[in-house]
Amino acid sequence: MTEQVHTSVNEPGDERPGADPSVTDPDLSASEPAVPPVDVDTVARAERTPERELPYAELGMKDDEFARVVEILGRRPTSAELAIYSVMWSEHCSYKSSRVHLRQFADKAPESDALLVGMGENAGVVDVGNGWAVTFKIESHNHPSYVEPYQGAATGVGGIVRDIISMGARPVAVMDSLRFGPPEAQDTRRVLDGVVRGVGGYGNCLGLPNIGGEVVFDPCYAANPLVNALCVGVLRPEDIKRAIAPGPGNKVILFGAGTGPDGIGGASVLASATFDEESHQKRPSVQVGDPFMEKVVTECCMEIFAEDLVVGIQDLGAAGVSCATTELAAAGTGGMDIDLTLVPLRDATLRPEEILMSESQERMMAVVEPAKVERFLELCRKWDVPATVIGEVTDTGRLRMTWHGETIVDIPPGTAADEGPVYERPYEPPADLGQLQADGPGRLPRPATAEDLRNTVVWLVGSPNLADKTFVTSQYDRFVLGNTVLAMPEDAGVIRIGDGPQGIALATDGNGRYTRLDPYAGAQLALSEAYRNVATTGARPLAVTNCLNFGSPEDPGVMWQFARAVEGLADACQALGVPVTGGNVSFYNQTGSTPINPTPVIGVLGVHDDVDRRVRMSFNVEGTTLLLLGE
Amino acid sequence: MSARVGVITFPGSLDDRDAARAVRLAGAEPVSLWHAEADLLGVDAVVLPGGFSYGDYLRAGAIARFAPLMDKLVAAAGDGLPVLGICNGFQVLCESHLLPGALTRNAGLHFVCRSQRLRIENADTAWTTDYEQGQEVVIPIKNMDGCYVADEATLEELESTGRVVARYVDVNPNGSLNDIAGICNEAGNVVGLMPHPEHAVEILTGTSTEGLGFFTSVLKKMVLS
Amino acid sequence: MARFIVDVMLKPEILDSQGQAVARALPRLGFEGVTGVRQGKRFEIEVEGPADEAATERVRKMAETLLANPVIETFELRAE
Amino acid sequence: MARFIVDVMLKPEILDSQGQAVARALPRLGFEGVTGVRQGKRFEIEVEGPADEAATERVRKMAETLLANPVIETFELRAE
Ligand SMILES: Nc1ncnc2c1ncn2[C@@H]1O[C@H](COP(=O)(O)OP(=O)(O)O)[C@@H](O)[C@H]1O
Repeated sequence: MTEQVHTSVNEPGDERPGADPSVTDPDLSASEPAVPPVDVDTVARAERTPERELPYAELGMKDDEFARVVEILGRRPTSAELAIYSVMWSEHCSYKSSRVHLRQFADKAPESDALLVGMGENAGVVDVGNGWAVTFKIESHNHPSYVEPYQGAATGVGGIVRDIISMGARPVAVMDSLRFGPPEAQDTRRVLDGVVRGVGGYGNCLGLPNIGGEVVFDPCYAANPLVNALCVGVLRPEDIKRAIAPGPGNKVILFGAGTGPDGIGGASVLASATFDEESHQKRPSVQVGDPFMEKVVTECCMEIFAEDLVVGIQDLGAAGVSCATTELAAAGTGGMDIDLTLVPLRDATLRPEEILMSESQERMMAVVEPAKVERFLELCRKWDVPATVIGEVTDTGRLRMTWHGETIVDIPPGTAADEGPVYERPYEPPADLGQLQADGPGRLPRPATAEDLRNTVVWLVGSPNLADKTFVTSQYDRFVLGNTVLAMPEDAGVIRIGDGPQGIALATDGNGRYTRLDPYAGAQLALSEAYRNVATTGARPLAVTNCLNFGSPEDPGVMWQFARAVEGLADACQALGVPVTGGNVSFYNQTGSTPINPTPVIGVLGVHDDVDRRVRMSFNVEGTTLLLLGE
Repeated sequence: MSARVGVITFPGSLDDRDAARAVRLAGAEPVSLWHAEADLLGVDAVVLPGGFSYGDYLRAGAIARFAPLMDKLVAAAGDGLPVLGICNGFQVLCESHLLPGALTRNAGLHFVCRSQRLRIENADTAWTTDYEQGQEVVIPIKNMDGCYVADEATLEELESTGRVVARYVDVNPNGSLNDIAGICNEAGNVVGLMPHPEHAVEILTGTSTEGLGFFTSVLKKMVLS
Repeated sequence: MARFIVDVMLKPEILDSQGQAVARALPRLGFEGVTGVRQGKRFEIEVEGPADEAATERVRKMAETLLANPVIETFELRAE
Repeated sequence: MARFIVDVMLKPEILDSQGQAVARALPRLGFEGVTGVRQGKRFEIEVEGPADEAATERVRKMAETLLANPVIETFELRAE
């Protein structure tokens, strides 16, 4: 789902903080001979061994955050609990640096009759009339796409599509907004080729038309490309699903792909800290996608929704089982019992901490009434989708997890899901801002002659950012599903909904250079460009999603850019009367201490009452009058 | 009673609903067929739609061809049932040896999605009678493994017996031998086509409506027989 | 448990666009003197029971019917 | 002329979706008892000159930089 800023702890080989050979649980291996003697950190042991040190710092947790966990639990956490808190309180799950600013989107949200689900859920939902609703969201997968471009981009698409499914919608289109380093750089070739093949490989195989996006080249993205993927889905307003686990006795079902050691670079520090075992010291931090599995999971979900078989559903994203269980439980009756031993594994040697942190793709978690479980599993069998009941909802107010009968997690789920730390990070304008702003276009030489002018035009037309994007768009299927009314080379994508005549238009835009010069105005410009692109197809703009790509929030200059951009966007949304329905924040986009240009990418959704009346970009009627609107 | 045209859904089929829409727009009743049910439900013709059945893992079409329904289809095709395989459907037909040759990775090694000009080379098959011999049409193509290959003897036979149904014009998007976009079996009832006629059936969503002819052709054939 | 390797290669007369792309890329990366590259697939198959005649026969059948497409490919099978 | 084989396989911890799809399909095709399938790539490389140390080194370099993606794959190289 979202990206993981991997704390690099790939080689913890020689130092194992906290390894305590004196502590063993001899009874476990005896009672379960089929299982290799597993040295598990249980709740009971945590109570017995308060002094045991845990590698929380390696997992990216600060001293005071760890102290809060101890305070919440009244004891030290088990290593499994630490896995949960560290990932749930990480920047990208808890939004701890951005939260205080993002509130403006809600505080300044304009009145909207169309808004059915606002910010905070997997994706926002808007009513588009005629009994149809639409859900859409954009998300980043930047860092993984630099490490392994094909898989990073592919799993970025896969993650956002699952977000849309988990709202109860059928995904109907995707878009991708991409930023790369200079085209002539050797590494750009690797990254661009892999990313585009990955976006296409996954989206094409899922059967979702790609109806637009961007490709921008700038040196600031050379070692930090941006891969932002958008998905839009369609549903009936009454069929909206939520990530909640209500009703004690309801079953918790994990379905989709098996759980493997994907993206658990961070978790291996726990495994190796707690258990002295070599095989756990090197885990891949790349996630690998299986679009075919996602396709059958999608179709399976559609049939499950059609028969109304779930009371709650959540996709498994960056924080995997940790995130799904804590969020479902926190938003439901409040309690859940999970037997982690029942999680189907692709690698039988996985530790419980690793299972909790695994980012394996194409997995979903559903909450199902007992009477409907059999039918649910039957539909999964029809689509060859593995599905397993791994626990049930309780009214204990605790999330409890067991491993071979031992309790290894016992926490109030809300403390992990909703009560993460909130930072008011200091911010101030970057030191070089004044200088940058002073360096206006007035100082540039003007073309003096016709020849100069011609050269300038030719240079512009030939520049990578304006050049033809067919190399990219020809690798994406824009026809599948048969509802694509406008796609490349148009400025906005338009698709028909249901059997028509209504439809929706979507555009994404962003300009890091403007935003670097003036984050407030830059964010507004991105919004108004997307807004215009949607409006010029003849659509009525209705709602906004955004992906905020920035450097490190610990850098006051970056934090200032972020704060100003959010303020600008929130003010502009208010002025234009379109609410922000969701989005994603991606921090730590930087090379060394040099951040990327602040790059908010804004997506705007509009409605067409009759797609037959869409307006194309081309002049296709002879003798029409040309008018220039605006200043 | 209108003609009933089956559209098979395999796990990973993508254009099945589009094929059904095209069948409907052509005036027939689409009947969805599930790969795992060995029953053709008495349909008058069958479309194997595009997509990535089983993710195109191993080889495009390689796993789908073992579906229980495929045994039935192979038998029925032998008895003259009109069958159209589009893209992945074409790949499945080759893998199940209903059509000769094979479809391999595009010569450019990239997925290719474009509006493609074709020439109808054989307007006598079950699926092409509504076209003129030599007529050029523009319909979308979108595939990863669309490069048609066969040994020389097979190519020679296809060419000399008029079994090349459609050929790419202007650009060969995937390196297919002899610019082949589609072929048929000896009897002309089984046609495999790389481009997607079902995406050229409505002005609103396609670049033309020139794909509709494939679906109307088969209806005529059924009315006549 | 027995372990088999099945190597599947395109027949020599079939255009190997992937192998050719690799061959073309090599000089650009500074690798000269490569006269040919062919790309195929390799399968590692694990089956229950011993690696006897019967198991080999079963894997051969698998290779013939599923792993390789005899129209364009050949395969080689060996126990490991 | 020297001939080398480079076998490229996904690292064991990386999801092999193709191999898994094949493994899942086999029982349906009547092949029971298969406990694992992994699918990788096989390259046949022909280079000028003898199959000596230097040639091997060059092919190894090729495998590292082009044929295999070290982030998710491992390779094995041998002369033939
Ligand atoms: N990454 C991408 N994914 C999908 N479509 C894209 C992508 N990049 C560009 N496009 C599409 O290609 C067309 C041309 O893009 P671009 O040259 O950026 O147009 P403009 O400068 O008018 O925004 C547009 O229709 C755009 O949506």
